[in-house]
Order: sequence, then structure tokens, then C-alpha cells
Amino acid sequence: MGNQVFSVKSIAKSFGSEKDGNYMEVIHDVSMDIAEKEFIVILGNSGCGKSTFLKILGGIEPATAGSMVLNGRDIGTAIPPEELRRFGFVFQSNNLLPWRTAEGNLKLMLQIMKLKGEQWNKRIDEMLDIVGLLDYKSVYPHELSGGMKQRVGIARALVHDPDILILDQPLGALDAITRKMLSYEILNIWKKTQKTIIMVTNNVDEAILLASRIFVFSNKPAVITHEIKVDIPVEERNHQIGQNTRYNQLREEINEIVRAAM
Amino acid sequence: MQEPKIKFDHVTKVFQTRSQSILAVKDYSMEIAAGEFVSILGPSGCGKSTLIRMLDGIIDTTEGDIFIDGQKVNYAKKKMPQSILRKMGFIFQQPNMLPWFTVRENIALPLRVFDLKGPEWEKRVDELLELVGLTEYAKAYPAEISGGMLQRAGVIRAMVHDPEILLMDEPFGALDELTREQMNMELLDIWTRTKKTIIFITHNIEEAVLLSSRVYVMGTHPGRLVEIVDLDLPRPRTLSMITQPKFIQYREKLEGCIGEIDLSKIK
Amino acid sequence: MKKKNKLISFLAPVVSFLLIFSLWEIACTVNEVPTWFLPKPTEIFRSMVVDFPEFWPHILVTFEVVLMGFLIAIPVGLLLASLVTSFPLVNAALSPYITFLVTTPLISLIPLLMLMMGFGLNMRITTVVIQSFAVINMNACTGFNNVPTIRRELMQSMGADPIKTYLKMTLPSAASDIFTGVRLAAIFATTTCISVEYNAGNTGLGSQIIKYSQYLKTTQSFACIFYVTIIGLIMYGLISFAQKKIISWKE
Amino acid sequence: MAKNEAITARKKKEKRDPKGIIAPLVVLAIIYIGLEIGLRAFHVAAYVMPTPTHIIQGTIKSFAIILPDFLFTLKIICIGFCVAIPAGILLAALFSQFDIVVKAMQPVVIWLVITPMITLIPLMTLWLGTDPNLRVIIVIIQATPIICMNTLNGFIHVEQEKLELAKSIGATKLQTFVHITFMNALPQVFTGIKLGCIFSTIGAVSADFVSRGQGLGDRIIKFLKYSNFEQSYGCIILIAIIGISLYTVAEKIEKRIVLWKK
Repeated sequence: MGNQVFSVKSIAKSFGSEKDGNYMEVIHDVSMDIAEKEFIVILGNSGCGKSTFLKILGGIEPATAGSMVLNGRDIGTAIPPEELRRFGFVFQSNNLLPWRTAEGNLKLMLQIMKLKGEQWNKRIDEMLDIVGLLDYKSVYPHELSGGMKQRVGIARALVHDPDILILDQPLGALDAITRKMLSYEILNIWKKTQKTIIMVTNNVDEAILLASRIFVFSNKPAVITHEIKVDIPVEERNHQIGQNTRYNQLREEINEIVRAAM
Repeated sequence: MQEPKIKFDHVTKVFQTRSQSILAVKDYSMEIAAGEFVSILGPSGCGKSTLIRMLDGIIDTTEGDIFIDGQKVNYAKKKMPQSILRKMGFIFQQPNMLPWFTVRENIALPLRVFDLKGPEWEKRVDELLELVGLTEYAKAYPAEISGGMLQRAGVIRAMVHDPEILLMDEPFGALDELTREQMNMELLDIWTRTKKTIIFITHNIEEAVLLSSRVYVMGTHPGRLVEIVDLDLPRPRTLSMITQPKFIQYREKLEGCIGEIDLSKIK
Repeated sequence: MKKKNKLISFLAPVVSFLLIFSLWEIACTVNEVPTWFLPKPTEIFRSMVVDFPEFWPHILVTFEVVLMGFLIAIPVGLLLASLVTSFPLVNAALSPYITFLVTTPLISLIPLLMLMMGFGLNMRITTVVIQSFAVINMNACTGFNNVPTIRRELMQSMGADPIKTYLKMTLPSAASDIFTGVRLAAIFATTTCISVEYNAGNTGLGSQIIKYSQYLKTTQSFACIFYVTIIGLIMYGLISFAQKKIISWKE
Repeated sequence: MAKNEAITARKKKEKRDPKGIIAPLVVLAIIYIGLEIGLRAFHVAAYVMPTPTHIIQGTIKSFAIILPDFLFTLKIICIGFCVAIPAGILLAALFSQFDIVVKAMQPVVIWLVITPMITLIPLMTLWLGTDPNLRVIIVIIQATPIICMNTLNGFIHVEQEKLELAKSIGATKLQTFVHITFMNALPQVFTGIKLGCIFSTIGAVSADFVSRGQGLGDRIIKFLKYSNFEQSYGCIILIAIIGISLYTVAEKIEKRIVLWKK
């Protein structure tokens, strides 16, 4: 396994206080080590706290306990602002700013991170090209279909060249056919860009297609109940994966786990 | 041969906008027998929603005829009479509950519109609520209950006036995977008990295979029938079937049909 | 937690009002501002109580005009909006005129209306109605035009007749837009009423504001202004109450 | 190519429906001719309603007298309105910075909106003298609160997810305000501006009525004194034209800027 780029150690998150009687623990003692170029998939039911977990990883919310280690440096319970550039975050509901064109949405990242220069502007085009939307550069989000919006969302998370890509149920709001298409596209992006990716989903097929490792989360508070290594070589992950015996084996196995957790 | 319950006879629909005319459905024919459960499968924009909206008199046909029980029902411009509308219940993609009515009032809405009065109808509302486990939420407002429960309410609203046909327009598309599986099983259960004729629209291949006896696959540009696949799977169907070879075979076949359409054009 | 939040939302505005009035009070005292120029808040409140018998008939007149005008404006605006939006052609033909009516300060008709109808209540109420129904009408039109298609289809799939569709679906769908209009109309109604009273005769709080300011009785002027505010607040409160009662659901 | 398609589609949408232009013109013609015939047929007295033709004739005849007042009112409204817009937005921006200030000031702003500021007209003379140009102040204080109220509403209702996006990329407070909060509120800002325009004209005309001496409001009363009904109707129409022009300009600018609204 490659170098550890990112580790979380005994992360916990709770809301409220015990004194007021509305204490709620959302995440309980989650640890994982993530190696370079790994594709981690977190699988769990809706409302199990996996989104909150991702928000901690993406620097949106701090954890209440535990610590994180980024490239060998202990950064405590929250990602410090100067390290946010290493992360790209893709939201469940694309979360594009409606007042900016596709290009403008990507540009915002560069503006806020103060990344100037020709090479960055060129990168906008490159990223839009990777998701196949270069032609839609100057189009506003409301003129794009759901799948296209999410593709812009992914390009946006890639434009500042982060080391780690975080995807929070990126395909959850899409119809089944678009969803399938886009999951192959994420696979290709992973192959092409060689990023480390952490993704949350509730779809087992998607998880097996993409992941190097799958973590199954239980319901509130979230804890890791299973860790499954997906040992299907990258070359075999393509449209024919449905005929792969290992794939169907894993599928049955994980479906069993997920249903049992309900 | 027995008269088909529903018949589409070379139906074409063109939407006329100010600047252009869009061919939404081209030369579509299908026959469905009473008590059948059929799915219409296709990518977004293939006109599958248009089909059942034409059947339910929400929009009219441009060419071709639609028959229910041998009676022609494409009422161009004129409103479809309530006697025909009463034979059908429509389930929308979103729950489409009216937020100002309670769950029970929403479910009873067709009774008010069709002027169905009397204790037997009110009892029916309560029975249906019971059937899908919503009795204790009857007085709640739609905003107060979860998506899965809302969609259940949507299903029984379409059944409350005792229609012979249920038209379902991607009813579970907005639900998460696990809730959807559960709803599918509940729907099969309802169908087995009531023997309604069901037209189920979906873009989820697995769902189509799991539920129906026959799948009509549609393609885009223009919306048209690509393939009819008869599903020879035993009933009652269960969730464990999805890993059986025969099921996977059907899934692969349908995936192939869809793949042959124009995946590149799907956005 | 929640209780604490509620307390803060209640206390914060109280504190800010207290702060505004005490600053005003202190500024007047320290700089020895003459009462005819700017009275202290305490003097104004005192006048509101002491001179109440003198103000009361005028408060009644103003309140009556505002309320009556407003109550007539609501059905007029709603009815017109319902009619206009029921027919696409009428909608296209009239929609620019509805904007025109809203943007025209119809108070400029006051002198003419006085000539036609005199100084009495009828004239005042008429002015209030024409100034405030337009904004209700405009907002109601927006509401009626933005009913989600899927809800229309639901009613169509049951073959509901126009009246049932209107009562069970269209009207509640537009309710929150209508209330936006009604709220604005209340503001227009008070403003218009004051403007009418400036011009018409010597009853109503508007006329009193002018009268007192001419005699340099600024304290009484301010007392009247505060009563106008109170009328506005009552209207606003009534509307908020009605909205809460009527729109008991969440979208 | 696809990009061009999307853009032309947008342009096409902007093209007005011919029905939307012709139908109102037909209505205008019907009103005009109807009034012309009706008023003559029933011998309606001029003080009730002069015929449209007479109004136009009269107004043109006395245009030299009306013009200075027209320009004066136009000036008062325009200046006042132009000051009120930045004032309202700036106040809202200040208030929105802290939650507690929003809670404290929102009721105050509503209170100012509810109180007709024209009640202060008689006192204005007392405080500031009789210079007619001071009517600008009335316009400003009448229009500012409503602009402020709507803008503030827009500022405080930002989707949580959009703020999370800003957080995930380490945006500063100012960046978040400029790129997210403000842009998100723009539609509401324009609602406020459009209402502000109505409030401005009302303020100006009321001030004319009370303080007299100059302005279209004053001119209406003067004409009526000498029974020049046609001309006073003409003045009313001119005020209406000022109002609708300002409103239309605001709406046009909104359409130019708020391109993302469906």
C-alpha cells in the first residue's frame, strides 16, 4: 500500500449538551487510514451521520473529539484553513451557484484561493473537458440537466488541483440511468487524475464498482461496522463488470450486510 | 382474444412551442390486458411520462387513438368525462400532496372531486390508511412526515376511488435505495391483493424487472418503442431474486436494450 | 438552548428600541433642544396619554378609513386577479396595466377626488382602496400564475371542475403570495390615508399632524405620528395573525 | 456548437410574445376610444373626467408651465431614489453581519416600513426650512426602509449548503459575503428596489401636496383652482409616467443582471 496521506483517529461528533437533555452523538470513534490514490467508499443508510463525517473531513465542521493527520502532520479536530486547498468537496445537490456560469463556478474557487495566472485559467478548460462539458462553459446552471450540473460540481472540486477529493453522495439526486453513466465517469476521472477519493453513497453497486475499500457505517451514532477490501483489478472495472463473478459475489455479500443493518 | 384493457394505437404526440415543434412520442402502440403489471422503461426525455398523461386525459394526442375497454378516450381539447377518469388513478413522481390538507384530506380528495359520498367511501379511506400503515399520521400535514410515507399516501390517494387502472409515473424515483426496495415490495403486495391493471414508468432497470410481467423499452429523439421484453419470472417475487441468474440475465438484456439506444445523448 | 434562543429573539429588539429612545432622550437633554424643535420621547409619551381625549376621534377616523379601505381592497384585488389569470389573453392584455396601477402614486388623484366626492369618508376610503388593491392584485396574479404544473395535473387527472380546482388547489397555492400583497397593501393604506388627511378637511391624524406643527406643538405632532405607527402595527399584527391561522401548513 | 445552441435558446426566450405587446395596445385603444365616445355621449362634466383628447391637447398647450414642475419632481424622485438604494442595501449589509444585530434591528426596520414616513413632512419644514429641494429627504426616508427590509431578508436566508461550500474552500468573511450572500440576495434586493421606486413617487407627491410651491403635486392643485381639469389630469399622467419609467428601468436592469432566474 502507498503512503498514508490522510488518517483520522477516533473522530467523534456530538451536538447539544447533556445538561439540556438534547445531547446527541452522531459519530462515535471512527478511525481510518487513507493511502495515496485510494478510493474509499463509505456505505450507510440515510441519516446515519456519514455526511457529517465528510463535513469534518472537508473542513466544514470541526469534530468534537479525536484528531486527523494530514501528510504526517497532526492537525487536530479541524482542517486548518491553509490546508483546505488540498481538498475538493462535491456536494450531494451539486450546489452550483446559480448566478455563475459553469466556467464562473470553477473560477470562484481560483478567485477565493487566490490562484492566478494563465496555467490556472487553462485548468478550468481542462477540467470542464474531463467531465465533457467544455462546450457548456458559458451556460448557467439552470440550463443544464441534473447530471450535467453534478459533472460541473465535480470539475469545480478538481479545479484547484487538490490531493483529496471528497464526494458526498454525488449521484444521490440523479435518475438511475444517469446515475449509472456518471458512476463510470467518476471511475474514469479517478483513473485519469490519480487523486485520492473519499465518497459516501447508499448504492451498493456503485460502491463495488468504484471502491478500493468500502467502509460500512451503522446508524446513529455512526461507527464502522465492516471494512471490505474490493479486490477487483482496475482493468476489470468497466461496463462488463456485471458479468464478473467476484463482483456478484461481493454484491450479494454487501447487500446482506446492509439489509441486516436496517 | 379478449379485449385489451388499454390499447395505444399508433399514437404520436407533437408539442408545439412558439419557436419549434417537438416530436415527443412517435407511432407508439401497446396493448395491456386487465390485471397486468407492465413497466415502461427509458431514459429521461423519452416521452414515457407523456404517454400516461395522454391516457389520463391531461394532454391530448396529436395522432392515433387510445382505448380503454374498447372505448376511445383521446379527447382532443375536450375534457375527458369523469366516468372514464374514475377508472384511473395517477401516481406522480413527487408525492404531490397539497400541503394545506392533512394526509387524510389529501387521500380523500378524489372522493370530493368525484362526488363520492357516504360512509362506505370514508371507511375505504381508513382501510387504505391502515393498509400502508399511515393511520396514526392521518391528521398530520404532509410537511410533517417523511418522503417514504408521503409517497405511500400518494399511492393510496390514487386508489381511493377504486380505479381499475393505476398509472405510476416514476413513483419511487425520489426515494433512497432502501426505502424504494421496501415500497416495491409493498406495491407488489397491493397488486396481488387488488388485481389492478398497473402501468409503471421507471428508469430503474432492476425495479422494472422485479415488478412487472412485461417491459416496454423506449428510446429518445424521438420518443419511441424500442423493444418489448416479456419477463418469465415466478411470482410472488422477492428481493432475494435480484441475485438469481435469471434475474441478472434479464437485467443484462434490458441494460443492453438501453445501451443500444443513444447513451451518448443522455445528459 | 431553544428557550434561550427565544429569549434572545424577544429581548434583542426590546433592547434596541430602548436604546434608540434613550439615546434620543439623552441627546435632547444634553443639547438642550427646545421642545418645539424636537421633543423628548418621554414628553411625547406623556402627550399621548394626557392629550388622548383630544386625539381619540381622529384616531378613530384614521383607523376606520384604513381598515375599511383595506378590507374592500382585498376582495377587489383578489377577484380581479382571479379573473385576469383565468384567461391567458386577458392576462396578456392587462398585465402591463396592473403594473402601471401599482407604480402610479394614485394619491395624486386626491385633489380631483375631493372635488368629485367632497372631504367625507367615502372619498378617503375610495382613495385608500385604489392605492392598495393594485398591489394585492399584482401579487395575487404572481401567485396564481406560479401554481406548480404538477398540482394542476393532479386536479386534471380527476377531472375537477374549475370551482373545485380554484378552491382546493389554486387559491391555497397562491396564499403566501397573496399575503405578501396584503401586507404591502396595509402599508400603502396607512400611507395613503395620511396623505389624504393632509389635504382633506380637519379630521384624521394626518390633519392633526399638520395643525399641531403649524402651531409649533411638535410634541402633539409626534404623539399623532406614534398613533399612526400604532395603527400600522395593529394592521400588521392582524395580518400576521390571519396568515398564521390561514396558512397553517408548510410547503 | 452546443454552447451556441444553449445561448441562442436563451436569446429566444427573451424575445417577447407578440400577444404580450399587441393585446395591451388593443386594450389601450379600446380604453381611449371608449372614453372618448362614452364621455361625449353622456355629457360627462369636465371636472369628473375630461376626454382623453382634451387632456392631451390641454397638457400640450400648458406644457411650458408644467415643464419646470415636471423636471423638479423628476429630480426629487430620481435623486432620492438613487440615494435610498445604496443606503438601504448598506444598512442591511451592516445589520446582517451579526445574528444578534439582525434580531435586534429587524423589528426596527419593519417598524420604519410600517410608519408612513410622510407623517414627518410637516415637521421637516420646521427642522430644515422651506427649501423645496429638501423634499429629497422625504423620498429617501420613505424608500430606504423597504429596500433595507427586503435586502436584509435576502441576506439572512442563504442556503446552508452554499455557506458550507464557502467554508470548504476557506473563503474569508468578505469573500463569502461578496460571492455568496450578496449574489444570493440579488433577486430580493431588486424586489426591494422596485417597491422603493413606488414608495419614492408617493413620498414626492405627498411632499408636494403639503409643502406646496413647486412640483407636479402642487401643480395639480393649482390647475384645479382655476378649473383647468385637462391639465391636472395631464399632470397625474406625467407622475404616472415617472413612476412606471423608473419601475421599468429597475426591471430591465434586473433582467440584465439576474440572468439565472428561471
